[in-house]
Parts: sequence; C-alpha cells; structure tokens
Amino acid sequence: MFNNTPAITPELVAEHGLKADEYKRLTDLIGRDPTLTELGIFSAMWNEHCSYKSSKVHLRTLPTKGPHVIQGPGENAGVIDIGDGLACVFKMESHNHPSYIEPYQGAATGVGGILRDVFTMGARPIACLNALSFGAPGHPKTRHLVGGVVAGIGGYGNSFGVPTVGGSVRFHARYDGNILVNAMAVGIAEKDKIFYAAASGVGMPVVYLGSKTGRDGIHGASMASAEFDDDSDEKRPTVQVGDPFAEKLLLEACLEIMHKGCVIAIQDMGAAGLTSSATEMGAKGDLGVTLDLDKVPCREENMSAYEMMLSESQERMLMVLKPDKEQEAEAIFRKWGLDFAVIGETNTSKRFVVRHKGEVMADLPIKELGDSAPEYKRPFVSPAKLPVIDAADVKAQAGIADALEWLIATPDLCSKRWVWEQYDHIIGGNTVQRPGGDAAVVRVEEGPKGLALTTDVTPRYCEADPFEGGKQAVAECWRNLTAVGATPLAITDNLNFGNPERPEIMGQFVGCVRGIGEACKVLNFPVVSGNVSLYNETNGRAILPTPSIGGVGLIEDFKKSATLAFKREGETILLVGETTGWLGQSMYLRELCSREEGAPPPVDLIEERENGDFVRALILDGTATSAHDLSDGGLLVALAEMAMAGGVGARLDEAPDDTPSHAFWFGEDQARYVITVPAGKAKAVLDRAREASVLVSNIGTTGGDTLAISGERAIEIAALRDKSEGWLPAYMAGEI
Amino acid sequence: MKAAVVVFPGINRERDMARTLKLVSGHEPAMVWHAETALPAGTDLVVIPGGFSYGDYLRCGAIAARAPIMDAVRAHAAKGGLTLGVCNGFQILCEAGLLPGVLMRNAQLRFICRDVYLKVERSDTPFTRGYNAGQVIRVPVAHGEGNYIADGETIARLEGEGRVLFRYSSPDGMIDPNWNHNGAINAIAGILSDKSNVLGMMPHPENHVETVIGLTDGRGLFAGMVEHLAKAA
Amino acid sequence: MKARVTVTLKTGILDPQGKAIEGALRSLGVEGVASVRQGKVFDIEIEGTDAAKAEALLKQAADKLLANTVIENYRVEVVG
Amino acid sequence: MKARVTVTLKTGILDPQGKAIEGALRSLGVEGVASVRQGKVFDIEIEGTDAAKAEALLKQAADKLLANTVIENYRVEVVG
Ligand SMILES: Nc1ncnc2c1ncn2[C@@H]1O[C@H](COP(=O)(O)OP(=O)(O)O)[C@@H](O)[C@H]1O
Ligand SMILES: [Mg+2]
Repeated sequence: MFNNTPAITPELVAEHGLKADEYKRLTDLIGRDPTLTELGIFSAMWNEHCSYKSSKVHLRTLPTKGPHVIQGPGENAGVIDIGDGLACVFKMESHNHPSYIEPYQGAATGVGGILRDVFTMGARPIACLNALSFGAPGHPKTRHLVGGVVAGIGGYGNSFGVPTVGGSVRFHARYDGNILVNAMAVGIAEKDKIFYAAASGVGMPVVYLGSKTGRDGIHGASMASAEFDDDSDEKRPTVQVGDPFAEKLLLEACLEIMHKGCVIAIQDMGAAGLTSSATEMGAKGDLGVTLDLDKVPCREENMSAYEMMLSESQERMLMVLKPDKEQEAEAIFRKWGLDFAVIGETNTSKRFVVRHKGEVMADLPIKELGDSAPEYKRPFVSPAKLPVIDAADVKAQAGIADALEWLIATPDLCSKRWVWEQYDHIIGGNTVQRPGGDAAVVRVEEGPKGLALTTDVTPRYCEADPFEGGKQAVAECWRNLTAVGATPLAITDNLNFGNPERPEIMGQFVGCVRGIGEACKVLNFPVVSGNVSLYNETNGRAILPTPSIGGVGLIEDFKKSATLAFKREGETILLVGETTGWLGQSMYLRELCSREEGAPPPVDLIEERENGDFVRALILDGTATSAHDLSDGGLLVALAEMAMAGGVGARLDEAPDDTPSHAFWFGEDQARYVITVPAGKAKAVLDRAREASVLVSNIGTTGGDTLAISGERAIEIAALRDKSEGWLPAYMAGEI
Repeated sequence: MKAAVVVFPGINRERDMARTLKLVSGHEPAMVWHAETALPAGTDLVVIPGGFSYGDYLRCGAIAARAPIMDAVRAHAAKGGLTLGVCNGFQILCEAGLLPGVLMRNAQLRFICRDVYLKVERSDTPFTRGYNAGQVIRVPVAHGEGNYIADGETIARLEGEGRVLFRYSSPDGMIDPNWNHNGAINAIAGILSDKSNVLGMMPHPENHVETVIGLTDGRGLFAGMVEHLAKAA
Repeated sequence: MKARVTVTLKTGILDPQGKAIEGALRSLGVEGVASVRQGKVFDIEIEGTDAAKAEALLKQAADKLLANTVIENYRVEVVG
Repeated sequence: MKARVTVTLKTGILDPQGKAIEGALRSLGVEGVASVRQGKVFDIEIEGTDAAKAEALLKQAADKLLANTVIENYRVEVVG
C-alpha cells in the first residue's frame, strides 16, 4: 500500500529545488509519480550538496592515487598510510550557510559533522583545523559572526576533546553575506582496521545509534545549495543544535564496538541524514535496505516519514552489525547512555523501502537513487588574463618601516591569537607545534612520528587567475608543511564558489580545479577527500573563489621539526627562491595602494619542489635553525613574524639595485622560504644550493631588538608585536 | 604510587593524566568509571581529570559531583587520602563540597587556552614539595569557567590558613590583574582542603611534563606527590 | 525599576542541557520528571520610572543581545 | 503538569556574566540599564496531577541538583 497523498504538484517540485527536467528524470526512473516522502528523498539526494551534479565531471580529473593512499575520495574521509601499521584519516567540509544564520551552532555542528566523518572510519580524532572567511570588518554583521563562529568551533571541539591546532582567518567584502566556515578533522587508525560504508550480507540488522531524531535542519541539505537573498534572515530554517557531549559518547561507543568486532558497515548521518546514510550503505554493498520508521527513536511527537527521512539531527550513526554481536553492541551503547534501535535490515532486492505506520512511504531503486543523479557539464567562460603589473609602476606609499607596521596590523596579516586561544590546542598532550607557525605538528601516539597539518588558499589570486590561484593554494599548503620539516603526503579540498549556473563562476571553478590538479600532480600530493560548496552568493554577487586546501605531511621524528622563531643572535639569514618583486595582487598593493589589481604571482611547480626539498633537507639534517615560508605580505612580513616569534631582531642588507625596495620587501613571488643557519655553516649551505641549482642569498644576520634594514628606520620588535597582536582583540571589543 | 583516575562521561583529559602519572611514577593508574561505587583497594591518590563531564551542562561539574563513585572519593578524602582535581576535576570537587567556593565564567566570557604563570605559595604540602615556595612555574590553562569565587569569609579563611596554593602571576611572580586571565578572586588558581590533602586547580600541570613537547614545569607536582607517598609508606 | 527578561528555547530546538539534566535527576532518584528544558533569566535594574519606556528598553536589549532569536523566544516583564 | 524552577544568584555573589552583559549593552548603545544579573529557568514537565506532590518533587530536584545552594537561591512554581 502506497501513501500517495498529497499529490505532487509542480509547485511542490519547485519547492524541493528540482528543475522540470530533473523531475522528469525522476518519474522516468521510477515509472510513476513519487510520494511526498520520495520527493523529499530525491530532493535531498539530487541537490548540489549531495550529488555534486555540477562539479563531478571536473573533480574526476584530480589526481587521487599515490603509493601511500589507502582510500581516496568517495568514503566519509580519505585515508593514507603513515607507516608502522598506522593510517591517517582526514577530511574538510563546509558549514557556510548554517553558520551565517546561526554562527555558534552552525560552526559547532560543522565541527561535529567532520569529526563524525573521521571516527566513522574507525579513527580516533587527534586534531582539528579550520579555514574561515568573513566579510569586511566594517560590515555590521561581521563582528557578531566572527565571535559566534569562533566560539562555536571552540565550544564543540573543546568539549569533544580534540585539539584545534591550526587554520586561517580572512576578511573581505565579498564574503559580506556569505561567510565561509570550513572545518577539517584528522584522525589516526590502525591501517588494517578501517571501516567503510558498504553493507554486506543479507538479512543483517540495520541499527540506529546515538541521539534521537528531531525536526532539526529539515531541508538543511537543500538550504546548503540555495542562493541567499535579503530576506533569508526571515526564513530562519530550523537550526541544528550540536551536542558535543553526545558526540564524545558516540565516539567512545563506536570505537569500542569496532574494537570488539561488531561492525560490518557504518555511516554517519550527515546532510540528508537517514536518507543518504541508508541508501549509501545499500548501494555500495549492492543490497537492498528496508527501514521501519516506527522504530526510529524520536525526540518530538508525530514526526512524519518525510521529516524522519530528511531530519539532520546531529550525533547519529547508522550501522550494519554482525547479528551475533548485536547484544554485545547494544550493551556498550546503553553503557554510554545512547539510543540503540534496530530499524531495518538488508536484503537482495536492491530497493530502498521505507515503511511507517503500516504504509509504504517510499520504494525506490537504491543504486539509481545516487547513481542516476543528474550530472551537468555546465557552460563556463574563463576570465580574461589580467595584465602583469610592473613594480616600477607602483609608487611606494610609505617608507619600508611604516609600510611594515601598517601591514602587520591589517585584518588579514595580524595575529590570530584571539581566535586560537579560544580553542584548546594542547589537549592530548601531543601538540608539538601550536598555532602561530606555518603548520601545526602533532605527535603520533608515543612518537617519534609527527603529522604536520595546515589549511591554505589565497582567494584574491584565485579570482584574478583561477588556474594560477588553484596551483598556488596547493603550493602554499605544500610549502607550509615543508617549512616545518615534513614531507607533504596528501590533501583534502573544500571548494567554495558562487552559482555554477553562471558561466563566469563555473569558469572560476574549472580553472581552480585544473590548477589544483596540476599542482597535486607535480608535487606528488594527491587529493584523498574533499567537499564542494556552491551557490555562495547574495543578490547575484559571489564570494571570492575559495578552494581551501587542507594538507597533511609526515615527519619521521617530530623532534626534528623546525619552527619559524629566530633562535639566537648572530645567525645568518638566507632567502631561498627567486625574488622579482611581484606586486600584482599583493597585500602591499591592496592594503597600501587600495588596488586589487593585476595578475597574481605565477607558480613554477618545479621550482616549488626543488626549493622545498632543499629546505626540508636542511631542516632534517639540523642545519637550519628556523624556517618560514613566504606568502601574504612577502619577505619583510615573514621576517617580522620570525623576529616576533623569537624575540630576536635582525640586521638586513638593503634591497638589490635592480628591484624597487618596496617590491623587494613586500612582493609575493612564490616558492620562497627564509631560513637561518649558524654563521659558520652559511658558506657550506650556499655551496650546496649552487650544486642543487637552488637560488639562495644571504640577506642578513639575526640579533638586536629591531629589524634594521640598512638605510631605513629601525623597526622595534616590541612595537611590531603590539601592532600585530592588537588589531583583532581591539576589533572584537568594538574599539575599532 | 597507586593512583586512580576517575572517569565521568564527557571527561576528556583522562588520557593525558594517565600518561603523565605513568611517566612520572612508573605505574599505570587504574581508570575508574563513574558508575562504580568503590575505589581499587590500596588507592593512595585519586585524580579527577579535566574535560567536560556531562558537557558542562547545568553547571560545570554539577552532575558529575553527584555520581555514585563520589561517595568513595569523599570517604578517601575524609581518611586523609590524597585527592587531586584538575580543571573540570576542580569544579567537580567544589560542587561535591570537598572544596569551598565555585568556578564561574571567565571574566572575559571566553574560553582561554594558553600558558600561564603560577606562583607556588608553599612547598610544605604533599603536592608541592617538588617546588620552592615563591617559585613561578609555567603551565597551560584551557577553560571557559575558571573564575574562582567564594564569599568573603571563606576567602579570608583560605588566605588565613595558607590554603591558596597557586596564584596566577606575572613571569616574575607579581600578582597583577593583567596576568589573571580569568578574573579569579585574589588570582586564585588552586586551593587546598582544610587538611591539606585535597587540591583543586584550574591549570593543567599534566600537559607540561615532557621536554620534547614543551616545558616540564608541571612535572614537579607529580614528582612531589610520588615522593610524599613514598615517604609516608 | 526592576525587570526580568526570560529567554527560552523555541519548541523543537534540541536542548542538550535539559536532556542531560533529565538523566541526572533520574539517576539521583528524583522520579516523576517527564522532561526538562533549560532557559535563562536576566534580572535587570533600570534607571527611571516610566514602565512603557522600560519595556521598550528591555525589548531592545533582548533583541540585540540577551536572546538569540534564531533559536530562542523571550518575554519581558517590568516587576516594579 | 507544567512547572518552572527559577534559580538566581544570591545577593553579594559576583556575577561576571551579568557584568559583561552590562558592558556589552552599553557598547551596543542600549542606555539606561543600571545592572544585570543572570539566572536560569527550568521548564519542567511533571507526571501526575497532584500540585502539592509536584511542588515537593521540584524542591527535591532543586536541592539535589538544579541549584548550588552555596551561591544560588531558587523558587519553584507549578504552572498547571
Ligand atoms: N581559525 C584559526 N584557527 C586556528 N589557528 C589559526 C586560525 N587562523 C590562523 N591560525 C594560525 O595562525 C597562524 C598564521 O596563519 P596564516 O597567516 O594563515 O599562516 P600561513 O600564511 O603560514 O598559512 C597559523 O599557525 C595558523 O594555524
Ligand atoms: Mg606559512
């Protein structure tokens, strides 16, 4: 008996975000009109967020294989081999729209969701990171959003008990109505005890675990793909509330039953909750699944089948258990005070059948539900190349010292301590390098192995030239891992863009993905997981293209990792890589000249690799005493960060004659690092560089309590530190 | 040293604590689940570690303080047994009535994770014999509700009886509001029970015990307890 | 003047605190509690004596800060 | 039956949250608030229909768990 009321009208179809041709595809597939529950199921499975219908064709081009890749994209998280029988499991995911509507809960549940993705695979989370993009500081909502998002990330991660060790924060008017909250989680598992989503075996119990189901975020998945307009504040969709306490219990209970060998397959309930978890388990295992919704633990009364299938209540899991272990598993869940209910079973039908109160609410072909989702080759146009700005055409706006003091206190370059001090970044006792450096370093179990972790992207480069920008995001990530002495292993990506139905936005997407793929290939840095967030626009204005890259690197002995702090006086400062003085799209041009113009710095991937390998070798053999990669703000900003971190200044030679000094100190040429070496070893290093054809130049000596460039006013480290540390707290206190 | 680490649902620094106890004393502590009603026989140190027991819901430590195991903890403390509560553990001990006062929201209303400086007020206690009186140590904090408050009479008694064991200070030991990150009365970071056998403190000495990870200033607390127990035996 | 703003969660919004408290009451042997939902009260001292003005002020405070109107409802009352 | 337990800080106990809210209201331009003290409410659903019994139950819940009577006062009311 089918429940086919209400009848499906075109309005209802449109409300579910399905286009007319998509609806036709649906009816062709099932040979009749869907029930309302079925329509809900399709709308969830076929929206952009779950189906990747606009992005799939392009994502397929990314390199996803490598000798250490155990599991690439397609599961809850990517898995790489880190030796000694251990695997690292990681992924990044966005929670952009929910965080704009309710910043605390939106960000908190974003963290909760990504943690679940990692422990669903049998890994214990050991670190979180995030990449945050906010609107202009002067926008009336920005302060509130920053405060709420940061508190929400901390509120969830701190309580759950995972250290949040790194991330990035930026501000730009193009995020005014569409902030980005990208959260990354990293876990460690035994290599041969990874758990997957594919069900196997017929007649196996499908078990619901965790918290009860409420009417949270119904249509959350669709909301995540809907453009915003001005009255979106009014719509106020049901917000999901996170319960990190329940998630911590869920983690412990899941790891315990996995350890006891009870689990055949497991899938967390994320976007489109029960719908996508159940269908995925069946489809991946070539099986049918029947659910009996009368058995689903509910928090609210009279929930309909439609609501249960689409609820995005948090802290829930679906599992297929070994029948003989069912009681043992139940006892463990009861001990942790969590709900446990057998709500269905597997069968050979290859259909997804949902029953509620004696009626069949849905009966759909399980594989086609996902596989037949529309797939688009959307038209795209690549943006015109922007002119290369000659440094000679950029008039210096201030003296070098004044420019540095100005830059170091800008929203994007200032210290983010106010943010990361709200995150417990030391719990676990394994945080070797805390936030504030190029990459965080976390000891793996009792060591000596360490993982290096970072998130990176430079959206203004991506906007100016998507292909170079995509390359640069990966290269900077690779460089940050290298700068702490780690060997970069793999990345997760989180691709945030505007409306893909606009060819120019699709052009940005395609360009960035091509750039990412190119860089990953050359740097042997495969993509093992990721997430796409489209439709980030308000009133037709899109965010800056923001493909966040989360990178993981391995260092065999964490004690050898380098930090950026100058260590002692009298050491030689070496600049690695070529400096042409590239000012196009630089922070100097934007912050001092108010110009967001020109072509971004090109990325020579071969040079990246050679320079990086050279620096890493110097770190690992103990020659380099500090190391820092060059990125936003260029050479002098990097030197200032090294001096502030170490409390040691530097005497610096003046800029070479052939480069305007502001371009030399603030240009953003890629593939560069600053390292220090004991004075006595400098010559040998320069010789080694020549042999390896790596450009290295001696630019000065550490010492004193200022940055003293010959011919310029000396810049006091203490004053710099006040400026760098001052902006964000003052802004958040409403003083700016 | 026979240590027992009490674990409540939502506690999350129990592994850090157990690892440190093992590292310093050479002995693996017993992990005791909140639903138990007795401590392992021969327990000479009970530790309630940090975390978010019951999600910090209602009041930090309130629900945990009423768990079955707490009667056993109370009995252990009443007999003079060493009892240490760190962070959420401190909050639980206060809620359980084993220590006076309460820990309120940090004055800035934000969670704060950073290294702080603590002035060790006395070295003649079972917990601080590894330090000198007046010594300043550097250890991390990670809490949103560490702002110690009690009524005037209680504060006067704590101060009068020398039961304030740790205070937030500047690196050179000055008590200064700029270095009191959570606003605690008299910069109180840790207090003793009237018999000096129960210590509650907000900072995490257990996270600063390995040179390879950072500093080792927290080690003295654990080494001191080991020494005290060895002497007592 | 004394006033009170009471802030409660909207129906349907998950209340993890309330849920934990229910469980704790049960295990403390307090029987007969079917459900608990936790909210906040703000006891506010207001300058002046104009009740209508006070009420407007309280509404403003609640909208701007005391309540998160995405997930919470509030009620203001001037006590006197 | 519906009931409400209201928990407030005792006079004389410092309320850092209340203090911070006062400051925040001022910086939001909400003028005329002399002081703020924050408390909690618990909206409780009770089984049965006996108001006296319900009240006893609420007192028990408040004493045992909902209030920290060292620093807090509470008030119970059966709403109906
Ligand atoms: N949202 C955040 N969460 C945690 N740490 C952050 C966050 N934002 C910035 N940081 C930390 O601040 C430091 C500087 O960040 P960033 O300037 O983006 O570094 P880089 O240019 O090397 O990528 C890094 O150590 C980073 O981890
Ligand atoms: Mg860097």
